[in-house]
Amino acid sequence: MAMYNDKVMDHFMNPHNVGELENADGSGTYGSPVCGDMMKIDIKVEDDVIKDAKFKTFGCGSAIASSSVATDMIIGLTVDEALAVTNKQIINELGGLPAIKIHCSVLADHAIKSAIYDYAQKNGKSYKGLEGFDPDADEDDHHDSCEVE
Amino acid sequence: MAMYNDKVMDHFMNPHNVGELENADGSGTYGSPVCGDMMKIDIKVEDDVIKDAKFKTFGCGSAIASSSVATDMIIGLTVDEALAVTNKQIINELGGLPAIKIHCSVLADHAIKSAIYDYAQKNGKSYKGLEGFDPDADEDDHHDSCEVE
Amino acid sequence: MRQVYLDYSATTPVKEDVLKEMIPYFTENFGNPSSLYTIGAASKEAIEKARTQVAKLIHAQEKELFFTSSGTEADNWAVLGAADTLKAKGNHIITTKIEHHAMLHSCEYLEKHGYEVTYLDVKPDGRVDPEALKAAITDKTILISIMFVNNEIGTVEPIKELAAIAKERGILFHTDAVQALGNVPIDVKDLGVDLMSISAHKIYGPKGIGALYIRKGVKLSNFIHGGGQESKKRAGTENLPGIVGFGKAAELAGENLDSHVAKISGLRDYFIDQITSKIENVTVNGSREFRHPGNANLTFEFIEGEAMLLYLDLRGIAVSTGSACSSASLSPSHVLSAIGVPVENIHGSLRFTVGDFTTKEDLDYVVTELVEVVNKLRNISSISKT
Amino acid sequence: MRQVYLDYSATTPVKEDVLKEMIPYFTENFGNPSSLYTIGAASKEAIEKARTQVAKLIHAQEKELFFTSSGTEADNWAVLGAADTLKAKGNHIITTKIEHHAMLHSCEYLEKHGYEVTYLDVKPDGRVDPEALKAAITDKTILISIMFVNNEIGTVEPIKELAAIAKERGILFHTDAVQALGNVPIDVKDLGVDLMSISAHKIYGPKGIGALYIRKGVKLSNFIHGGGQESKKRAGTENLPGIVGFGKAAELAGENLDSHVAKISGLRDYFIDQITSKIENVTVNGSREFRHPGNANLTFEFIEGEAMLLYLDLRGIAVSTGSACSSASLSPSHVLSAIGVPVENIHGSLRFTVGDFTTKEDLDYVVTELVEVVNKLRNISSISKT
Ligand SMILES: Cc1ncc(COP(=O)(O)O)c(C=O)c1O
Ligand SMILES: Cc1ncc(COP(=O)(O)O)c(C=O)c1O
Ligand code: FES
Ligand code: FES
Repeated sequence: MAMYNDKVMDHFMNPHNVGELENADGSGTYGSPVCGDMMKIDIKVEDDVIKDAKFKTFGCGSAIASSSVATDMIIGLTVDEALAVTNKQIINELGGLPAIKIHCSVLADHAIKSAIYDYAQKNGKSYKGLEGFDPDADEDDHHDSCEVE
Repeated sequence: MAMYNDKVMDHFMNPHNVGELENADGSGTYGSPVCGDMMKIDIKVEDDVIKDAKFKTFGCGSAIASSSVATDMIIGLTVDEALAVTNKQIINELGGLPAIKIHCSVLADHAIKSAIYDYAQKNGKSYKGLEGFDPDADEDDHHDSCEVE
Repeated sequence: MRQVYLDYSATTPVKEDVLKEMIPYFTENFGNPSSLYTIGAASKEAIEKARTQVAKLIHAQEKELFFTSSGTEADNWAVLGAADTLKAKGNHIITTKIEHHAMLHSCEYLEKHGYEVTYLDVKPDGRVDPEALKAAITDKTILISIMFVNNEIGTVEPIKELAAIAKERGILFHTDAVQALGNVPIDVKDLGVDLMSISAHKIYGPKGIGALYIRKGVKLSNFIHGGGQESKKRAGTENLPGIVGFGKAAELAGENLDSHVAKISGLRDYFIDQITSKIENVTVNGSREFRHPGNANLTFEFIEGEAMLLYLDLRGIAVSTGSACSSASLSPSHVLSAIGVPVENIHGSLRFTVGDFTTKEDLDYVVTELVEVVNKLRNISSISKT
Repeated sequence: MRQVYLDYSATTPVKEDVLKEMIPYFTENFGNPSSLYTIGAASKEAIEKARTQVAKLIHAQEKELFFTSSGTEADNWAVLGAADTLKAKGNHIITTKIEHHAMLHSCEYLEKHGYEVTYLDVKPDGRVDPEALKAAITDKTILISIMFVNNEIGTVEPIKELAAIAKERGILFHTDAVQALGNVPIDVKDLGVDLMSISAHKIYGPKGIGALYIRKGVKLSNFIHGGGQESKKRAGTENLPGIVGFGKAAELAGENLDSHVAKISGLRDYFIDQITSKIENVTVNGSREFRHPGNANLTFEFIEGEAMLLYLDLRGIAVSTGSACSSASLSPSHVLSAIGVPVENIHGSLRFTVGDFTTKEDLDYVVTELVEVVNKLRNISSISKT
């Protein structure tokens, strides 16, 4: 299984933060089963800091590992900091992904934004990092890449 | 060396009647070095019976074996009988030849005819078996087959 | 940890008896079969013996069988060779949507070179409808190529019936029998096919050796040009040990056909019963009746195949999946698509193939582990109902 | 009886170290390299290791090397692939009269499909005249293919110079290096070639495995279509043990190149000296200077090659001949014809190739036996002067 490195395999085999949050402050879903990957992230926010995050993912090994590491990464960050998390950072944190699997980390990055977007909508907040972010438009984008890649 | 059977190999390894006859009564050459096979047969004829025959052959294993067995076959035959020897009989006597090597036995059969033709010419004789036989015309024929086969 | 290989349709290990036959041809009996001297002639003899062994397994004559480097090469030769030979007669080829890529990509190549290809739909059970074939034939049809047994869902196609349709219309008929060999009885004469591809590594022979059956009298352009090997029809110094291995493997496959089929179909049925009774939301893809004896292609809803495959691998279990996520092109199985499996279900499909070295204990182990894996992944899944 | 194999250019035995590396990949490590699970990934790794080993021998990058089923397939791929890729640019191909049949018959196939081929003459020593190449180039020339080392007379062609001419004119350059590999130093970058064919069974590796070097940036249509193996450039389940064996053989060939060349060229020269001093009317065919280190191609006047070959075989000695009588087509060696050897002398030609397992004692034995054989056959011969 030379495909994934040990860190990825670790997160894949024993993913952190699996589940759903009751009374989540924000919740975002990204991807589609048709594409083979769909991720849902719930967040708990207090004083603009992400106190907890949980995920559920339908997807491949790297989608699950990305979800696990991404939720790990944002817990304890301010919302602004969480919005600044890029899929590149997620990949770095995982110690790298196979080229063909990069898109699975994009998924995590977008699911986080979606969850924060939901939180912002519900609480009438606005964040710089959400400017120009449209969860539905992006969904199309991802759909495209699911066909093309 | 599954190519040739044991009988062919025997005649090839230890060919009978190799050489030339001093004061041959008839001598015939057939084939051409360009074709890779040339056979010379000398015969000694007494009372219309072939008393001795010798050959020299430039050619492949089956050409040498055919020469050996063909000379064996005609020694002791009358000239008419010798003229009746076909390449098919030579092949039978050898216990068969690979399809691609059949033409080497034709060679022996023609060389015998050439030698008898020479004998007939020298002694003003004529044989039924020589009717229509022209050593030179045939030489062309064989040349053709040397290109085509 | 127990190691359970359940991917016999991908490839098989070489049986010890097969390898034993091959070994001398690497070192001592290494002569070039085209050479006239003794060790060359011995190699030639070994090849002819193997040809007899393989020909016997499909009831062909020796001189109708030509060794190639793989089933893939045999497929390429059949379709590209026929297209070239018959181009004056027409430019239309009929095949199916569920063929192996060796056939599909060869056809796509031909489409770029002036040929037209009809890719027949199949019924939901994976079988070609003979009426659909009849309807697709035109005046320009020069070749019909339909696989004998599908590699993903194991469906056995009605080749005899389809070949008869081709024959009636005077059209050349090829079948890719790579998955059929050793798993269903094959009699080329009875089937009435003109061309047939087979491969050694699916029947416990070595990788890198296959063959094309060309019915006596059928004209086919050469595909690999060069030396006079294989009666001047397929050039290249022969893969001598590979051919010898193919021969031995074919001999064993012939001897064991009945017991092999009985054994692996029994195990496969047991496995499907266990899985479907212990796991919910599982479906079997493809015909149950007309099926490769070792094939179980199952969809586990709500979860993705690559993840399952890797979890199983960590437990020593080797299987394959039709999931897009596991393919280099990220496109889901074209076979499962063709039989109408929804894309999200294709992602959750696994192919298990049972083989000669599989035991009931192996399968019990797999069932136990699979229950755990499916539960765990469904627990993680965002679309699971459970 | 002593057995002396002197036909290393026809094929070589697999070295024990090579076979040892291969064995596990038949039985235990048999996974399909395309499979994701552990034993599949292990096979993939083994292939990539072999790719590194082979690439190193020719100083190529790993991703420039694609495994094929033989040198023949590599030759076919190069010329048919280039013809297809570049057909919009032109339809003219230049090669030589002394190429292997893998190239010549591929070119003949192209001639039947709208291409024009120039077959360059060679000089009496077997070498291509660079000026002749320049003169043959037209606006329509899309490929130049000239072999590195000739298989019959061992002539080493001035590839670097010829490739430079191609490059200057922006024309793709292929070389068939099947006989060069392991016998002359090869550096694809330094040579400046775009495509190069090689084969394992000429360097003590297994039969049925070869490779095509495709310089980075060169576009070439696929030849065998199907699965995504070999970076989607050459389909078919990989001949895993074959590839592993090729890798090991290449590694050994690289390590031993200098000593191998020194040893076999020394033996070969000794052999030629002995023969020419002990037998009259013998000529050496082809350049003495630019020559495969193990090759001695000799003409024994007045006698025929097949007969010599068989007599030698009975004495345990394996050699080959350019005689028409030994070929399936009964046509004399096109290579010896091309260098101007008279047809009757071609019939009397033998090729001896010395290899790693040849000893001086072997050669002394061959010399003794050969003297006897030549005498005996000249004694039988109808055209012998002696
Ligand atoms: C149905 C089918 N056709 C063709 C092939 C290709 O054969 P090979 O692996 O020998 O190239 C395979 C297996 O890979 C197959 O399953
Ligand atoms: C110069 C040359 N090219 C090509 C080939 C063909 O290679 P293979 O035997 O691997 O098909 C050979 C050997 O047979 C050869 O000597
Ligand atoms: S989820 Fe499909 S490739 Fe990762
Ligand atoms: S003499 Fe040339 S084939 Fe017999």
